Amino acid sequence: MIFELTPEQQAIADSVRRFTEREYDWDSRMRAIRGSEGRDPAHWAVFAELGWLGAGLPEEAGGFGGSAIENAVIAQELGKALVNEPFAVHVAAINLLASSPHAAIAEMIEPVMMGETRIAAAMHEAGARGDFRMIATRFDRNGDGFTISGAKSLVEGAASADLILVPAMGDGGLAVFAIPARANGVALRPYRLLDNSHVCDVTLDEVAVAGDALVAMGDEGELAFARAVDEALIALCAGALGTMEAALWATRDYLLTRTQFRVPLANFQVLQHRMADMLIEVEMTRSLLFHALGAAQAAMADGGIASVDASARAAAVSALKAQTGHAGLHVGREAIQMHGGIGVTEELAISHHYRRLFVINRLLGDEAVHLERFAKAVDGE
Amino acid sequence: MIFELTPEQQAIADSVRRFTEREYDWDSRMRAIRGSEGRDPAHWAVFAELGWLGAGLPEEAGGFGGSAIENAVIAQELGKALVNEPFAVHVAAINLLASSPHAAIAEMIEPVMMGETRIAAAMHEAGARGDFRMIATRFDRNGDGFTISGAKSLVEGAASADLILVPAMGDGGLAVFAIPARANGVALRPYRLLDNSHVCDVTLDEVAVAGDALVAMGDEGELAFARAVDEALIALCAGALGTMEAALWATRDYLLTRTQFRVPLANFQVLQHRMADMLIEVEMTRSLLFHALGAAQAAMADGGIASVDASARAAAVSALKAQTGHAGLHVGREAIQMHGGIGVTEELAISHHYRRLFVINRLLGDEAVHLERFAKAVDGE
Amino acid sequence: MQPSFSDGDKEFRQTVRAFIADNLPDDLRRRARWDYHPNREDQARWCAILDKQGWSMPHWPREFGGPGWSGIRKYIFEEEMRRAYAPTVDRIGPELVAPVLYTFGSEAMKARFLPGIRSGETFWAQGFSEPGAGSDLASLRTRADRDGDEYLVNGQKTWTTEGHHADWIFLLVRTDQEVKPQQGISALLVDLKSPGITMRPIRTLDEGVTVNEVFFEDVRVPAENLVGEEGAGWTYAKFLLTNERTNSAEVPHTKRDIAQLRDIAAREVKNGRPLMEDPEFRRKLARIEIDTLALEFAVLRVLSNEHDPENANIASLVKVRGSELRQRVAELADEALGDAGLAVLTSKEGEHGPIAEDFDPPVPEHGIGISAKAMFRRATTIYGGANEIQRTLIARTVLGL
Amino acid sequence: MQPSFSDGDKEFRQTVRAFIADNLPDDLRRRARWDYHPNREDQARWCAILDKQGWSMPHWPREFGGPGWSGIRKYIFEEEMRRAYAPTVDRIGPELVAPVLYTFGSEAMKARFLPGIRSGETFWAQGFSEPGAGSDLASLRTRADRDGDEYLVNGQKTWTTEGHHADWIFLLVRTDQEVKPQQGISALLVDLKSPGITMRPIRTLDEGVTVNEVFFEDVRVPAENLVGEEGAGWTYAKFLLTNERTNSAEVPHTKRDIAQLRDIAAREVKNGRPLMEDPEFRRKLARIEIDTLALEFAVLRVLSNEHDPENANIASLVKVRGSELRQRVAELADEALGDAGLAVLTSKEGEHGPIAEDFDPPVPEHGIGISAKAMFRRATTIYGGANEIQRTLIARTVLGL
Repeated sequence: MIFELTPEQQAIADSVRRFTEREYDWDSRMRAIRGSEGRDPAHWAVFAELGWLGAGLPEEAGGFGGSAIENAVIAQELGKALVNEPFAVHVAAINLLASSPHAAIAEMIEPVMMGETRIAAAMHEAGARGDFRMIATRFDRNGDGFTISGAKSLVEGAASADLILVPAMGDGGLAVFAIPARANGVALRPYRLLDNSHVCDVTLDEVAVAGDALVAMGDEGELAFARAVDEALIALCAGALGTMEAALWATRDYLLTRTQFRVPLANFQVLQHRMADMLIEVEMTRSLLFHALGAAQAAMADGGIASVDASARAAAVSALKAQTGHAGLHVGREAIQMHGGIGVTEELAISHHYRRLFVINRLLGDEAVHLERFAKAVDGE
Repeated sequence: MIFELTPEQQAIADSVRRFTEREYDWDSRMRAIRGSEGRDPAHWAVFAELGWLGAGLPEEAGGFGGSAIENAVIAQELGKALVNEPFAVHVAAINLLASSPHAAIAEMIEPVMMGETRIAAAMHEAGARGDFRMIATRFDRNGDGFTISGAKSLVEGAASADLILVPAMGDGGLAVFAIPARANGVALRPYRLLDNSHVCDVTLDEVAVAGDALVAMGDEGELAFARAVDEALIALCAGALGTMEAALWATRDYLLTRTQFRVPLANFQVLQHRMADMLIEVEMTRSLLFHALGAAQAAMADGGIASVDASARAAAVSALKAQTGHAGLHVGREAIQMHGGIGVTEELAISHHYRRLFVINRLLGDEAVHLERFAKAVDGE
Repeated sequence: MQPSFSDGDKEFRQTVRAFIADNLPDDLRRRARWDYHPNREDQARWCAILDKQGWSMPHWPREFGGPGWSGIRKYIFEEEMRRAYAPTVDRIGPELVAPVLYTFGSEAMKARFLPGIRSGETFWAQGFSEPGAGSDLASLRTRADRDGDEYLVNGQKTWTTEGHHADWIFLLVRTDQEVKPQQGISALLVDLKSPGITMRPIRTLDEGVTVNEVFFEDVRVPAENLVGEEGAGWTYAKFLLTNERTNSAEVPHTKRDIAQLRDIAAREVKNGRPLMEDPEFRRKLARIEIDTLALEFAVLRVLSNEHDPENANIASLVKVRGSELRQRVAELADEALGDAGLAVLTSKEGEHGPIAEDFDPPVPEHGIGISAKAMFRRATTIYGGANEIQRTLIARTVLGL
Repeated sequence: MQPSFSDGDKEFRQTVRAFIADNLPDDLRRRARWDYHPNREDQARWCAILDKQGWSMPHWPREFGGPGWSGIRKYIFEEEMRRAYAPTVDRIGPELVAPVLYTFGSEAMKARFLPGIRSGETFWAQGFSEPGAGSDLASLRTRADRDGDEYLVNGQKTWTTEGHHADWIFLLVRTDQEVKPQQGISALLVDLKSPGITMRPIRTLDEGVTVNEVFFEDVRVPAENLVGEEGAGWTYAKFLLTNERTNSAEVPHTKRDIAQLRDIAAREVKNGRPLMEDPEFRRKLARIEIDTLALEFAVLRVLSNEHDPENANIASLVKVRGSELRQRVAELADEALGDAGLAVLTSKEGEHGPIAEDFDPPVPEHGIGISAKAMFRRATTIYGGANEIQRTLIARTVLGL
């Protein structure tokens, strides 16, 4: 077992950290999140230019030869600096494209990796309360093409996307479609989340697409969707781990500098023990990230086809997400509490850490959803 | 609202405390629990003599004019000293007798109060995992009498009882019978629980009883059983409250006297805060005991007939039991942990406090059972 | 022992309930429904209505215009107010400043300031905390130097609740630099319209504003605005903070939040059925309701015998439990909302205030205000003496550790 | 990064599994199934079988007869042992005393004592704690005074694990009363058959015996039994305790307990269905399994690179989490048993030991030993350095507080 990064992986981590240090300091961040969509478009161009958008994709799929590990490395560093870009959604999207058996879809990978085509993935169904397995959106065949109707929620990046990837159920089982964001029948309702990410509710009212909009269907659709969900969850959780680490060490530094009744807060035993508990939660999350990365590697080695590996990956990823949700709330709350009043202000990063972790707990299934998915996967249901 | 004891109630508390201080010190207790059945028969005679066995019964029912409050006062003091006598079971039994519309049953109250007749109540059904609402034991009419078959578990005091009160289902709904412990078809399997109480599994194999063994049936049976359960639960929880208080203050005293690294344990902030949390749990339990006593008074004022009051009592008592189970485990565990090694020995009371609280959590329904019963009662289901 | 409401108390509750039903204006009730911080106009209007009835200041002694209710009846009154979604009456003036004034202030001071508080016309802020001195008041540095008939005030306060709405501020200042830190502190009443005062709102994590920084630069305050004696400010502050702790642990507010949570759970759907029927949700709700019942009876124990020192001990416990409970209720309500619980809901950018009539929020009507509340409740375990301070206090005073 | 077992490790696991299947006697497996503290005879028999294979001392260096496995393979070996219900090999001698002997002991000492440990013939106890000095070793008072070629030992030790089964004790004593407390401590090897030693078993809350008090009254110990140098006992003790902490956090044992818990849940019935299908139970089980996975991977991170000081930091975390997890598993197993989980199960009054063939317990076969385990696990967060001590250590060494 090797838990160290390879030199190549370390180089990616370093390049992300250089970006966050030089171009995403706190003031730049606040400027970016107060802009429209909460982002500066120049940042995504940097992501593309530095190769991060294809770093987690195998070469045979058109990527730069990486895997979930590279995505996790990037996401974790982005999470430390609270970078407000839909990287986990990108991971979902590019994995859906890469799972497609159709050439027309595979051709989209390169422009997406280059940042030329913007793509969103509608992984949440309206009314499903984060349980991505409940898909009520329907498709019908319509000559050579399809008609799709339904409602998706929390679609990050939809407002600036060229294409939205949409899972839907119909004759033939689960299918995923690449739908132009400005197609007739697509309505976007934008709003902002507590962590300042910008999302849309996406309503699809008999949206007609051609046959080549089909990404995958049936067993292929199931596998593609499962892979995209799991890979996105890993990136999401790696980002949360980065955010937890940032909150933990910022709190540590605060305790060392701040005094009360003329004693440094760091000397209070109660705070020491609670910091130890926060650290334990962080390290347990990191351990489950490693475990999930191993499972994702094993599943990918089989091309994601062997259902036993996909099931093991589902168990490992749900273990990670359940822990991340739980740990994130704990660490976020404690970081605020130990900061006292200053912790609840908009001005300090601490409340932003908490809000990000609060949102992540609910994205793509909360602790309860993943405890149940874990139990099912473990018992082979 | 008055939360203070009346002078009469205070006198009862004082008399129990005198007993526990003079006749139930730690060495006497250890002698008693190592005897057969874990008890010294002389103690029950004291209970009868001092009037405790009828203290919680209204005068019109043949008691000394009290209510659940008097039983709670007695149970709490007994709990502080870990008195190993089936007082809560007695409360269930005497309430069942007092709820009976039949003269033959009412006549038993006096000898029971006098300690002359020993009576057990089989409130747990084998296999029901503490959920007293699940009654699989059956009765059939048999001429003027009845035949009863089934299996009860955790029947405290059964081995020395003259009569066992047995709830059973049959034509006519829920009924309760007073069955001679040595009747044909009654088989007792005695064993000891973690808290040193002695119980029996009671198997009833077509046990035939005469018609006058019927305590109550149908709506009367339901009301009698509900009243007995709730009154017994109040006594059980009041006892647990006493035990928690004993564990809390013993731990406080230990922290004040014991030093580590030349500093009294009491100075460690972490232990101070954890002690504060234990105290909060104790006080919340006490508050819910008051609340349940108010509800029991209201229900009794209606003779236990108004179902709205019985339902309010069920909600209040289940709130109390859920909190008691939860708080008891918390306080018991923390008391052991703060004592360190000595806390896990058989020699010190601390581990006995924990074991008693561990057992009480599971008697007559654990936290999960009572959360659900509370929710149902609140929503009027 | 009679651990339930007396018949008299039950009748009192009906009287209060009927009065609110007859007198609470509909527009006030509607705005309070969303539970943002009530605006000053609503608070003032309702306070004036209550004042006519003699009920605006339940905690005041009869001689200053209080109704003379028992602790239990004050609790019932507060519960009925919350239950009916009446706007809260401002707290700083009525519950914190006024008791100091009528206990330690001069007759002139009482006559000048108490009527405005009672009628809801004058709003107060408190100026205690300073940057770098959160719960540690003895180290405060804002100074007031005597200059003839005036004090010259210089310094900075922070965490000044509702300062941006207030007319006056109750200010702790250092009037003597020579003596021991605690002895050099005095209490001044300062008109917030005085030249030299700058109020800077602090945006909190719910994107709203309730607290402020206040800067004092050569602010002139008439010497007659000194409360009681110079150097006794520490005593008055401790008296004031004691009043802050012996409140109701916000149980009436929590009970109302639970009613709102139940309403959400009845409307939201999970797996095709009302969320209210989901066993795990019901278990969480039951646990919260039970903890609230326990807290309520702990509060009632204190209130039934307000002057028993043993009960005062319980008061320090209920602050800890009450503040944590408020967070749990708000979070479960947010969870109950599902995806909509993640949305930020602001009427205008960066501040939630009165919501415009034509505002079309991305969350259902029953979810308005919930996510902001879930965020803002993180502060309940911090303000009014952080729970860490409370636990240490419990260990010392109740447990003798 | 390659965060999963290598192919070589997977093959190793199969080899170990096959060996155990072929060599573990049935009667040993059956007794270990109940998970009471294994008896010495069973431990010795199994240790001898392993010794023939060269596997009895996985943690020892190759030169003293260890197999030379990597940290990961030692973990796999332990996991397979637990999985197969093999009796544990005694720990005190092999894992605590022996490393001190082969690191600091003389050649004669190694030759004399190591073979008996390796083969399972000699059992050891450790004499560290004293009444009044739990985790605070520097204050120990048991003294050894030099008297010619001997030391004269007087004093008292407590919490001596398995002392009633042991032949020898590794004893920390004070040999110099003059110097600083930590410098006056030495380590002696003492034959427990020596005159003047009294062993008093301490009954624990599970009604079993694993720990003892040991009294020393003028016990004569040959001077050659001094380990290393006089006055260096504090160093050896710290070395020994470090070894105690860098173990596997008992993950293999916990995983076996979870398998047992799953077996119980499959057999027990709730509301007419297997308990395993109860949603709340499954949620609790899932949470425990996830926490165990996390802990396992934290342990594997340490073991994959045993000499990285950053990993040593993680070791202090896994002790805390591992000990708490063991309690949770044991309690959930007891809860799963229902009423039977409350029964005390003793073969003879007051001590559980080997269970008689004709014993008819009041609990089902799959529940034997469960309630005793649920009780005894309360000790896991206390022994080996209480979790309070561990958390302070984490705060200092890892967090720099």
